[in-house]
Amino acid sequence: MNSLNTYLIISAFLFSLGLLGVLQRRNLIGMLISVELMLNAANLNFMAFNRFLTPDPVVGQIIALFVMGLAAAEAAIGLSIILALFRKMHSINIERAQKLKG
Amino acid sequence: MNDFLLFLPEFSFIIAALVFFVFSLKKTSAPALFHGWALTLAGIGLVVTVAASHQEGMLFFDCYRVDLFSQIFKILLALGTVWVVFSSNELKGIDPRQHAEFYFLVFVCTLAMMMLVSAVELLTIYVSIELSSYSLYLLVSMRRNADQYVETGIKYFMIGVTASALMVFGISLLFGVTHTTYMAKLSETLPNVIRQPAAVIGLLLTLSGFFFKLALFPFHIWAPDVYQGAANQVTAYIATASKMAAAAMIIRFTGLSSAASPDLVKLLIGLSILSMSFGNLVAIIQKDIKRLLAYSSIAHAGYILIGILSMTGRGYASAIYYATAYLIMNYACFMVIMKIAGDGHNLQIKELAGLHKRSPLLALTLMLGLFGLAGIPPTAGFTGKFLVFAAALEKGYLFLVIIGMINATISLYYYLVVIKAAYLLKPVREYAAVPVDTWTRYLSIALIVLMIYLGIFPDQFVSLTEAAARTLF
Amino acid sequence: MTSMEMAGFPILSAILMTTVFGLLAIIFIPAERTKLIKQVSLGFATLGLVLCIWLYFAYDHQRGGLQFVERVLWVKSLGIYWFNAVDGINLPMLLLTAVVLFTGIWTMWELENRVKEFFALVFLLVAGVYGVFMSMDLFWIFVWYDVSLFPMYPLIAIWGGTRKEYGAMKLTLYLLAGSALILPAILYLWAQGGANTFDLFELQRIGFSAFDQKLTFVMLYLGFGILAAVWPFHTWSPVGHVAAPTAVSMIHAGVLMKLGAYGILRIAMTLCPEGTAYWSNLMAFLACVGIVYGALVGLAQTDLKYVIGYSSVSHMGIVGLGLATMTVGGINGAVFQMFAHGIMTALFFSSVGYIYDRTHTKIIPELGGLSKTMPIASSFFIIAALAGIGVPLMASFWAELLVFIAAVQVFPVGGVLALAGLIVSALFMLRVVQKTFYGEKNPRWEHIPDVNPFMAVPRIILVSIIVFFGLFPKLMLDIIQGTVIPFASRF
Amino acid sequence: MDALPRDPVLLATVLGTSLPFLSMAVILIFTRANRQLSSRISVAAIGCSLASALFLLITLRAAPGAIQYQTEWFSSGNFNVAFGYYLDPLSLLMLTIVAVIAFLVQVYSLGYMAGDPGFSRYYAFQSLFAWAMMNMVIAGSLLQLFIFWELVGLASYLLIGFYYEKWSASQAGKKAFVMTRVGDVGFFLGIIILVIGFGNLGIPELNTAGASHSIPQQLITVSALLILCGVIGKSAQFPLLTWLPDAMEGQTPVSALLHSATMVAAGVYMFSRIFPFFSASPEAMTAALAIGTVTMILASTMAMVTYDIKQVWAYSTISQLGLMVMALAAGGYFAGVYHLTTHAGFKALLFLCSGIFIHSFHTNDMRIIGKEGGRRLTIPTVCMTIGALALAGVFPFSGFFSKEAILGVLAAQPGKIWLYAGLIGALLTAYYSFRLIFYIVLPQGGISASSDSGHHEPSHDEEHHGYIFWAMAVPVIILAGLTLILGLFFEHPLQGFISGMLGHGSASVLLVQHTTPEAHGIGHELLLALGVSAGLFGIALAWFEFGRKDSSRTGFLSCFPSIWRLFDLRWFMDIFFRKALDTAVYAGLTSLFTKNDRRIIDGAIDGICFFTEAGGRLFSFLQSGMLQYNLLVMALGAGVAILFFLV
Repeated sequence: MNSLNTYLIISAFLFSLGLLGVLQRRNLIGMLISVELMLNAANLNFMAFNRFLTPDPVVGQIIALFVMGLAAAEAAIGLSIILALFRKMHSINIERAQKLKG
Repeated sequence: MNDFLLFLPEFSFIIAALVFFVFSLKKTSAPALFHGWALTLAGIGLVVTVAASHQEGMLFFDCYRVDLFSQIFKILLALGTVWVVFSSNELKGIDPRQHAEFYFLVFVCTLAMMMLVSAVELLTIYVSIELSSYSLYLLVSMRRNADQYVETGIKYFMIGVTASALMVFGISLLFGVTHTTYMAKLSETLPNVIRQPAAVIGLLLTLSGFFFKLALFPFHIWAPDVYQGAANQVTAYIATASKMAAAAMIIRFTGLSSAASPDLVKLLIGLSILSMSFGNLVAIIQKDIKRLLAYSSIAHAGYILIGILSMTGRGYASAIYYATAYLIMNYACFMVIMKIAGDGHNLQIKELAGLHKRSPLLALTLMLGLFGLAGIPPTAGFTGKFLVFAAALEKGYLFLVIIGMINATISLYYYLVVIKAAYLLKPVREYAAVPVDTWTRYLSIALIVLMIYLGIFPDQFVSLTEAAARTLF
Repeated sequence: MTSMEMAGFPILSAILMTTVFGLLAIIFIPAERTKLIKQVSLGFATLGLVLCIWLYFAYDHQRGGLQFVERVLWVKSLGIYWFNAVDGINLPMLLLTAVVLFTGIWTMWELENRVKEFFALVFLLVAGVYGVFMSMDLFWIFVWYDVSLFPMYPLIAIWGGTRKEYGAMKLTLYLLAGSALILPAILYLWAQGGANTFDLFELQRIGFSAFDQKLTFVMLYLGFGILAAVWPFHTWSPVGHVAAPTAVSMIHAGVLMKLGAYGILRIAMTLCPEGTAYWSNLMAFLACVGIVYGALVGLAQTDLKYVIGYSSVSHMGIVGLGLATMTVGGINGAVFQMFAHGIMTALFFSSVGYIYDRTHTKIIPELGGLSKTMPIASSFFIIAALAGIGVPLMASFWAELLVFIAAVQVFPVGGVLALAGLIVSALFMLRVVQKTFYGEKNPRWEHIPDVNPFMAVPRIILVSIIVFFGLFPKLMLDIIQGTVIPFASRF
Repeated sequence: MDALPRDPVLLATVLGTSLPFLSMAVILIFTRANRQLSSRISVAAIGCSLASALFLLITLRAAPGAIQYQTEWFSSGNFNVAFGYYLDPLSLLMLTIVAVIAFLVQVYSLGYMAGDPGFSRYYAFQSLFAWAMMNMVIAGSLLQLFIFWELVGLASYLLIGFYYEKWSASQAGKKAFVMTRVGDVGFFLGIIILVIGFGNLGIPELNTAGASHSIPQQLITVSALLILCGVIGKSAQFPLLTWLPDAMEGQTPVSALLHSATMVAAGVYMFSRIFPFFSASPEAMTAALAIGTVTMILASTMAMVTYDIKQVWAYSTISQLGLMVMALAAGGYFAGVYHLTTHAGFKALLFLCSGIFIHSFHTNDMRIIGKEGGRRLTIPTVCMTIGALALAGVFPFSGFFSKEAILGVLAAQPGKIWLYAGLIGALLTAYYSFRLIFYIVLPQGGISASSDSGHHEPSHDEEHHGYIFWAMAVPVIILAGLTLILGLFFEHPLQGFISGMLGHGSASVLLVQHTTPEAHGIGHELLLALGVSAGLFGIALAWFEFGRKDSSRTGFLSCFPSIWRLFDLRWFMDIFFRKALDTAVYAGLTSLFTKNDRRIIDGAIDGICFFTEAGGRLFSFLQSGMLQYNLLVMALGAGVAILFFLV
């Protein structure tokens, strides 16, 4: 029960969930959250690999921390852009925004 | 102290970024002043980078490698930044109150990319990519009073973060398979484990993050919208500087993992063919020049990849040469566009009508730039294509080269359409003559000379690139 | 070979530079001083002509082979050389180029619209042509080849006539599509040859496997063949010629089309003798079809320039046929035909250009009876037509004679078929002459003046060249075969 | 060339044969404006040529053998082209004929063409012709002969289409050029085959080789047959004979010079030039014999129905040429050449006479000329009668002797059919020529009253004494005189002269005795009687139908309208050719290829472009505006790549 594969499966599950969400959700916030899911899947991977495989115990954790930090920044930027969009479109439904094509 | 010298170029841009951070704090808007400052700082940055061009060494626990290769690309990045900053003297596309932020973000992004071309460790790469991407997200969404392009920012953001999520997941798998994040070690261990699915998936997802930066099919989808939707200067920046970084990164990555399986080569061949064909075909039907150039940039990503995928010293050298030529020619086109669309609107092809009367010099620059992109001698673009194809044929990829040439012919069509507009079409309404200040005149002459000189006398530069490519192994 | 070889004064580079400096000079002249621009252009063209004539006399055909060699290492890592030389094959071509440029510029003396750009582009184009003809390095040959092609687009699209934009786009894309086959072939040969030299003759010394030769030969043949208007890749030629302005038609049909045939001869046949032998039947077949087909289609045309365009297709077929025979006689004839046809077509287009500038039509039914109003102008066309029919004592007759002798020997059926084409070509040339110049005087053209002496000069030069080499073919053939005999001995 | 001054013969040859070219160049470039000067230059040049020709004839009459000059023109590989002169009795004789007639015609033209706007151009072309023709005659090699042969054709094209503003004229010129071109291509091919197979085009070499059978037989046959095509085209033999009557669009002197006396005879000349070579191939000879016969009969029938003077003489020229070809093909070398000589004289005479009529009556219709008092012009009337008698082969005119010689040769042939054909030909010839004579001399109901006080009269009077008239009359008289003496006094000298060439010339001697009339089956007297009676019977028939006081003046053919029509339409040959050309070439290949060019070949190109753009539109759907689709594309791309690796 406490083997590497469990974690990998979970993380893969998370990742696919996130990807699915990004592809399927029309709500920008929802998409943002799904992306966070994917990042966290990566984090889980790092931690798991770190715990089970590598001799040096730090690298994975550091990376995970970095990813978290960047994810936070990402969320902030994302939200600000979404906000700007909302001001113009009065909606955060991405289906409303498909002018550019071809 | 020596380490500090190694880091000097980046440091100069950190300074520049800080300066504009300070400017951005107080709410005064003085575009001319900012432009002056920005130009000076960027110029200093360029000088410093050139001065540091022959530095060599490792930094930050060997995460950060300074060698001829990285320095060449840093020079190119600085050059692109200087040019873009130079062309931002009338930054109509962006609210005057945000000019400080604009320059701030440009410098931060340049800094990030400079780190990117030197990074030889996955986490460093990841961080640098994210840093540059974030500033680009903001730059793109900065465009003012352009309601039809409002969706650009969010699209770029969403696609970008998804791509980076894929990449980081891939990195995690690579880490899991190879137990390391240093590319040097990675390249040693990867060939042994390349048969494991995890390794494959990891490698490909990581690459897809890079390809996203290079706008290679099928990770190109942000490019057309962003090129069209962003302010002209921002587009110019993305099209020139950020392309350089992406190319450098991919060259470095494949250069290290050159021992990878032939399947990888097959994949890259496929991608480059798709990229060239898709970009050129779709560009045919475009009306908006920036969007057209976006598609052409997708195609050119394919050409650069041809040089890379031959995975020989000559191949990487040709890719570097090609990237340089592309930077120059592409900037030449964008400079003309920014000049003509002084008020920062999006230029349609038909608006070029009668340009040869309104400003012969700009028309000539545009024509040479476009011919260069099309790969017509004696411009640098041709020599670049020639070198790239030569490298590919050295490995015997005849079919790939033929497809590349056919694509070049197709691309000539839409470039000719633009040139036709500039030289033949009678303007529907009388446009005013384009005001060309002295510096722009000098710059365009310099660009013309540069394009032709590099095309006719490539010898020194080619040997330089080859020296740079040698440092990769 | 050493990396550096300079036999005295680099006359060839000088010839090339006349065009480059001409281009620069024109760029620095203000656009409104059209008169000066024309004089300067004519001056530089004359300089080039003088140098080429000097070259013609200075070339020692007893010794044959490459002379006036200039060879400098250009790009170390790839083995690209700045390598110019003349031999019996490209000397006539250089002479032809100089003559056609000179007469072409003179013919365009009355141009008024965007003069500066026009002459600048013409010089750019001719720089490319000179370059291809004199360079012996694959890289440079290709560079100059493209340089000579892309100015056609603005030249036709800006100053052209009927459907100019369509014609310009079609011509440019079509011809550059040809180079999409040439460049890979060149690079392939380079790579197979050890990837360290683009020097034509070093590659020839290295030699290639039969497979490589077959592969690259067909690529090069098709690539260059498009420019040589090999059937069925000829359709750009009538359309382009119809659209192009006079001087451009002259240079294009007179010289540029020769680039294709020259490329086949110089690169494909030099580097791939086995490939040539393998594909020669195809070459001969396409050439024969082209000869007959061009003449027959020309029979149905109503536009003077279309007619000439198709006659060019037919005549270039003769060149192709000569090359396909791979015999001394055939190749002699082919090279001589390139020269003769170049001059002849230049004469054709210059006379048509004169008529078109005056009457603003080149539709044959609208013309007619021109001999009454402009006897001299029409006599030039008629002379060209007679040369085109292959009337003896005109340069092209000898060329055709040599080619047909070789062809009947090597490809009896095709040769006889092509000979039958001569009847058709006579029919359609005379038909055009009759419908255009004979018949009742046409009141519409009453007022039109005949060629004035000044504008007649270039035409007279062309006519006298045709007749001169018709009377004394030896003066050209000795030079040609001095090179062709060793060349053909390799097949 | 340094031999020039020391060798008078070479000097004369070069001068005589190149002066006309110079005169042409001078006229075209400098003196087009000045008509008198141009004509003087041209006449002077041809005069010199005549002088030199006579000089050569006299100096070389007793020369032991042929004299040959040659210098290398150029060489390509192992194929050497020589430029040279070959002076032997035959070429000298022909040279003289050409020079004489060309000179007379140019003098004649001084009057005939007086006041024509294109006067200078006319003389330039005349000189061009004279130059080309004389060079062709003395050409040393078959290739050189072909070159000038083509140039002669060019001159004929230019002269026929002289009044180019007249559509029919330019049409006729084009027709002449193209139809002869058809033959010439065959000739050309023959030459090429000789080059390939034999490698040498020198005329003496060919003749020796032919006589000594040192070339493979089938090569001789093939090349001979192909070269025969050239003869057919140039000498208007069946089936390429319809261009000659049309060529009458040219001025009468031109018809006299080119299209009766010299140019059309070039074919026959070439035949006799390489006679030994030809005779080495029986097949070729038989073919030639048949063609000649058919031509002769067909042409004479056509001549029986036309009312246009020049047409009549044109047809008769064709038939006489056919006769010569028959003679040569039957091995009658001397007979053929002899008839060529005499025919040149009297046919030129006939044309020039009719020229005078046409010039004064401005019509070609013999009936009108007769009505308007053609016979008042005594000199031409008399001379034309002389010419007609010669043509009909009546003693003692030149035609009689040559015809007899030919009949003799024909009689020597195995089958008698050829002889009978010849006799019929003679009969018809006499008939149609005197039909014409009677139409003019004895017009129906005398000369119409209108013309007595008609506007022509005064003009005739002043023309009778005018420079113009005499310019035209003198050559006619001279030719008439020639016609009288040429047969009476010159048969045997000529025979010795010409056959002599065959004797110590290259070819076999056995050909010589063929050429003497004694060498055939039936006795000479009987043949003589036959020939003369045929001629006389034809004249009598003509008299009975057109000469008698109360004759119908219609001719028996008018009783068979269908046959009349057949003859009148040249046995439908023209119609056939026209149809063939229209259907096979214009409607057939040309339109087919043109469609193919536009639709298929060019269409394919445009199609490619179209599909490329369509491909662009198609792919652009990948770039939909919907964010998720874009993301999906990206994700799928990555997925596919991964699958590519894993699978």
